[in-house]
Amino acid sequence: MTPADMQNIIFGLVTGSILAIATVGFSMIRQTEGFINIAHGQLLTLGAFLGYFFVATLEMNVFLAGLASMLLVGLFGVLLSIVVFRPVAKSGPLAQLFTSIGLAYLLFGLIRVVFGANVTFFPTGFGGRLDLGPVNVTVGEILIIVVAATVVGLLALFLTQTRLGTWIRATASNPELARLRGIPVNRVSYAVWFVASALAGLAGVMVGLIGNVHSELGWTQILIILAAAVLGGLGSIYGVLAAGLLLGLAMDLSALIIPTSYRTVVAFGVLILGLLLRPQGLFAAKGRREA
Amino acid sequence: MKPGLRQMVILAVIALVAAACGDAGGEADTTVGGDTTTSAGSEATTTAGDGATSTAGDGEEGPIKFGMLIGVTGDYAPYYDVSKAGADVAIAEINDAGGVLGRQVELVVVDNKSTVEGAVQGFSQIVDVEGVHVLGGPESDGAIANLQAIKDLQLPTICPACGTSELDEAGGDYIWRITGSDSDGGLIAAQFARDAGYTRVAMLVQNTEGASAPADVFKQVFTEIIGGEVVADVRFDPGQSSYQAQVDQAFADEPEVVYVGSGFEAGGIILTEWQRRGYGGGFLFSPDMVVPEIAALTEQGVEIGDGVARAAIAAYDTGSPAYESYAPRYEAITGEQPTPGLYDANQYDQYIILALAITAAGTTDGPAVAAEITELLNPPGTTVYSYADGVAAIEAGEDIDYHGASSSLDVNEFGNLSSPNFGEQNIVDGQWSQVATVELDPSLRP
Amino acid sequence: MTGVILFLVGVVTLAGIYAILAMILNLEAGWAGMWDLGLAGLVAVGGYVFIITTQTTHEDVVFAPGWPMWAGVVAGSLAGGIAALIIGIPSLRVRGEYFLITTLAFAEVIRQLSINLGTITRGTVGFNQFSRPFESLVSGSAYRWFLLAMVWVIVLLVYLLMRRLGHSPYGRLLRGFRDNDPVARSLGKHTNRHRIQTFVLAGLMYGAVAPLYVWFIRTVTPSLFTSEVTFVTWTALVIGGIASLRGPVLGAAILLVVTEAAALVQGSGEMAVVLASVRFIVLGLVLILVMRFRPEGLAKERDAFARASRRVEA
Amino acid sequence: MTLLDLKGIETGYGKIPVLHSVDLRVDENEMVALIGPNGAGKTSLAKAAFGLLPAMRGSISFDGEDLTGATTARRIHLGMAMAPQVENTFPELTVDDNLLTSFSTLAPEDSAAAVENAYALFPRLAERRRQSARTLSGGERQMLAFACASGTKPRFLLLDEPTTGLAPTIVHSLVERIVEFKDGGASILWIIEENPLEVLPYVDRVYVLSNGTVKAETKAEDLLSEEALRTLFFGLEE
Repeated sequence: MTPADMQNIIFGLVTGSILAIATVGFSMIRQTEGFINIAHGQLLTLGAFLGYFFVATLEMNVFLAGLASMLLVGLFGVLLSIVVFRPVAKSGPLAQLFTSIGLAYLLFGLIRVVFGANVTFFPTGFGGRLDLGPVNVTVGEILIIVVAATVVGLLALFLTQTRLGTWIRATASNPELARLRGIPVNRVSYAVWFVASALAGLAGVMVGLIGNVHSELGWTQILIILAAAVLGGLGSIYGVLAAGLLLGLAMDLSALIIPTSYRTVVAFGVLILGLLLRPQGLFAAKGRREA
Repeated sequence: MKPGLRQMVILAVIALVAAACGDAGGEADTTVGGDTTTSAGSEATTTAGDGATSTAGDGEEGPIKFGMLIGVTGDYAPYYDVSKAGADVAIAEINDAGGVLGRQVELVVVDNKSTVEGAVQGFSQIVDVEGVHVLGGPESDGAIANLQAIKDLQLPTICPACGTSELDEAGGDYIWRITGSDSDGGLIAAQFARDAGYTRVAMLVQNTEGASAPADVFKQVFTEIIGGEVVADVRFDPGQSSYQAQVDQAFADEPEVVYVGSGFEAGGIILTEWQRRGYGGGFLFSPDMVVPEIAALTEQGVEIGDGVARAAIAAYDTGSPAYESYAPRYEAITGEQPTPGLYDANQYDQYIILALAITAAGTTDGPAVAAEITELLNPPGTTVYSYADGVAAIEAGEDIDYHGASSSLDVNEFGNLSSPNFGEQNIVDGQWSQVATVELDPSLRP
Repeated sequence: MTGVILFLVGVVTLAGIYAILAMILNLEAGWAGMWDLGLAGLVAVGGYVFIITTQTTHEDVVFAPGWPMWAGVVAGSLAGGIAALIIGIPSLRVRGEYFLITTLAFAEVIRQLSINLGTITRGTVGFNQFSRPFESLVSGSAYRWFLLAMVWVIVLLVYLLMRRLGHSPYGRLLRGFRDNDPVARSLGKHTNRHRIQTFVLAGLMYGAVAPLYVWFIRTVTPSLFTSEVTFVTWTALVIGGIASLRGPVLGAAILLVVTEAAALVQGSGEMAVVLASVRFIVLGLVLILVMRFRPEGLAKERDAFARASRRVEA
Repeated sequence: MTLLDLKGIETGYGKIPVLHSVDLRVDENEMVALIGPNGAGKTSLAKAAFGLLPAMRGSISFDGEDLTGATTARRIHLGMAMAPQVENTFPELTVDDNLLTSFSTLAPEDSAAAVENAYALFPRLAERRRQSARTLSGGERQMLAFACASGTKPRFLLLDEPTTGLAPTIVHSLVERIVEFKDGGASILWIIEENPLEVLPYVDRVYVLSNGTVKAETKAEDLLSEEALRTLFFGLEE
């Protein structure tokens, strides 16, 4: 393995960590609520802008800003689920999907009215560069990976060790049976929307930190989130984590063999290949449930 | 089902009937325009001119409408505010000097959404609904999308900021470009590299037309004519959250300098990554990077100031009286200095040119106005630096040669600047500033 | 006033083009139940193949055979069909949301290829100087009326075709698959083969109508074929009434006229950013409200096929 | 006394009804069987009873309370429970978590006791308590489904064909457990597709469903002749 390979693995880990965080929430909604939420990308944008606002205007510490942004976007997600999505739940996944597309447009417009259409950069340093033999990594990148890993760890604990978390997994695993067994589906739904939206907010802050903050973020990110979600097996949370990382690595490692202008083609190429080999998703253990 | 079918048939019939009527109307328009352009009477020509540009047909009463078809939203949105400010300065100047042909001038802004589809619909809106007499403002893709329609409608159009190589030989009859082309931008960057003695250059180029066209010229000139080596040519798609692998690839073979051809959205990310990793070295920037957002990065610790990053952009002619009079008025609106990378002075110049052309033609008739533009930009003639001076000279029966705030604005047969001014830009104290003017070396032309 | 009418001619022409796209989408999505989010890719294939095969002179492309226009349309159509076949074989193994996402991915790949294969597609520059059909016969501003008529005649033809298809045994079969795949399969119908057939048919049609879009826009660049085309078509279909007959046309007409005519409401320059954002807000709100209060859309499938289903039951 | 009462039920998927005007009742401490050929609408009837499919027409009541538009949660709260035929477990969850989750309506200490009860009833499940439900055999899955549905001591239990594809010995022991449960005072609606001879002896009344309507309602004894059964399970129309 050459130094360039290893360096690109680090890049891929960073890309993949953010992607995994962004996709897990999307996937949870897909599984427990039963539809594809295109507006997830806009929640990410909102997170990025809120994080930027906290850091740049209120001069908050970046960790605090990230937390505050998660909290606000999470609550906003719950609100959206009640006001926008619950009323169309009975109309089926197509109606829900298009409600989410409508919501994406609506949020996109609102974000532009409130925050403007300009591109901005977080006014915060990213720590120094650390040389580890042939490769190097910056403190900020380590933090992103560490934060992503911690959040995933906490999420796993929440899902396996708490009653609410078990209910969420049960609902994701078999939504109809969850209703039959008297699981409080509303509470599960609120929890899922909060967690998923908060994760979108966190991913938004991370994207903003490593890249930039602008209103188009949501549209560009949702495509790649969809790819990761399908690759992981829609709704399989651990599969999605793996898929996010894999996709990040594939995109950055592909730079070594083919021109980087094909980076997005690589992402979708991996997706298509994955579906050809395992139509139910690369990491999904059970058979897919049809929409 | 039957009612549905009936509705469709009715719609289709209406469409066909309308088409037939439109056909007749269209012919009438063309005839009127063609017949009366030679007529001397100003009253008649004004009316006819409206017909020829198939406008809403307002008479000689009311304001003359100057169109601005521009990206208010979308990718070009960040340029909008300053562009509008530049245009406002011109419109105010024109109206303060008594308007054009005794009529006030009104600026009509229509959003092209920074997309091709938006440009086509916006063009129809600004021409058909608003009935503008002349047009300015479009960016490269918007101008290209409507190129054919502009010629069909004989609508005098000035492109203040289109770099596209598609316009290198397409204009001169109804469309003019008053900024340096992308091709020249690539050329001047190569000249920079030569003068600095660079032999090993890497390239980081965004996969969009405005970025890749000059980059290709740069690469061709630098390798074939100057004899340098491009050690890495990394192309990327915009809109990604990070470009770590791409930046790493560009710097892998330790180039002396990296040419960055990119919009500032991706460019900003690239520079922050460069800073984090401490790759070192220097940059040559494409003109799109010469915007305040990039300069402001130095305040966030990205060390590209003081000549680390150099760019050559079409310079403003800061010594020109036109510039000296324009700059304070622009500053009064925006609180900022005119900025060459933002093309605000070009936006200003275009409307002064169009107003002078209408004055010289004595009509708003498209072909007549268009016929004046090349003449009033080029010598011979009395050199004028403002709208009022130009009007005075025209009324005195003189030929004029307008020198603008952006440059002397001499154009060639294709409506392109024949000798665009370039200035070397460095970031000093968090702002782009011009450190030298550069003359393009013609021997480098491929 | 005549100016507004001329502007509306453009809007109604565009609405017609989207009406055609929405009718084709209705065939594959509304009746056959294949949620295709990649139609922009198929339109791109048709448009590019048309423009490339009809080009005569472009020193910077390797292939400019200069075929006559009708041959270009046929080639574009065939290319659309072939692309659909290539896309369909892997992605029709999966259904529902997976199909939706793979088609979206394919469309993005096609767009990326159109950017990166510069020697064939002229990259991001694209094509902008080409002639349009009968341009020598129909002059200047009248051409817009001609294009309008042409588009809406094709809307009518496609509508008649769809009406025939919808009421044919084939159409009933498709809707049957959509509603109850296992049952259809148990009846011995090869659902997958029919799906691929339908998707290829849709591809052929997307490819064939792509030149209309090209003639209207008068330029071909990769940025024309983003997923916004797909989303607008879907929104039109959903608002109009998915799986109905008139819905796609109704939806496209209303959506395009409302959103484009909203451009006529122009405030001051300072307000322009806000106003332009309001367009997205309105679009989003309309979609949300239609989904909430009339999820079947304005025209309903039940109404369109009421007689047909009664006949089946009898 | 009538516990569950369905009157004139019409239900279906999307716009297509699969049940037409079905009347069905289950009395207190009664075991009722529902039989009929594949695709007759038995599972749809079960889903309608629990509000998983909407009742387009007709009414549903339980213990005298009208439940026609009530949520599934309300029905569970009143003491209704069901073990579906397929997808009857949470495959990603362990056996333990399946049981715990199923007893979420109970207080925490009661649910722990209910889990131990279930293991006492089905020792094989206790051996597999840490395994995910996906890894269970078909018989173990049916045991788990029944244990989950019956563990909260519901007054009414709907079993959607719990014996499909199971080995005869397992069928036998499962039927025994179910009968014991009924003898404890509960009512059962049992959807039968296979093994009728194992089940019918315990059944009080039988509904025969075909093409979405109730074709007959009889005493179980009348059906126990072989000829009647053959007619029933190989199609009614021929």
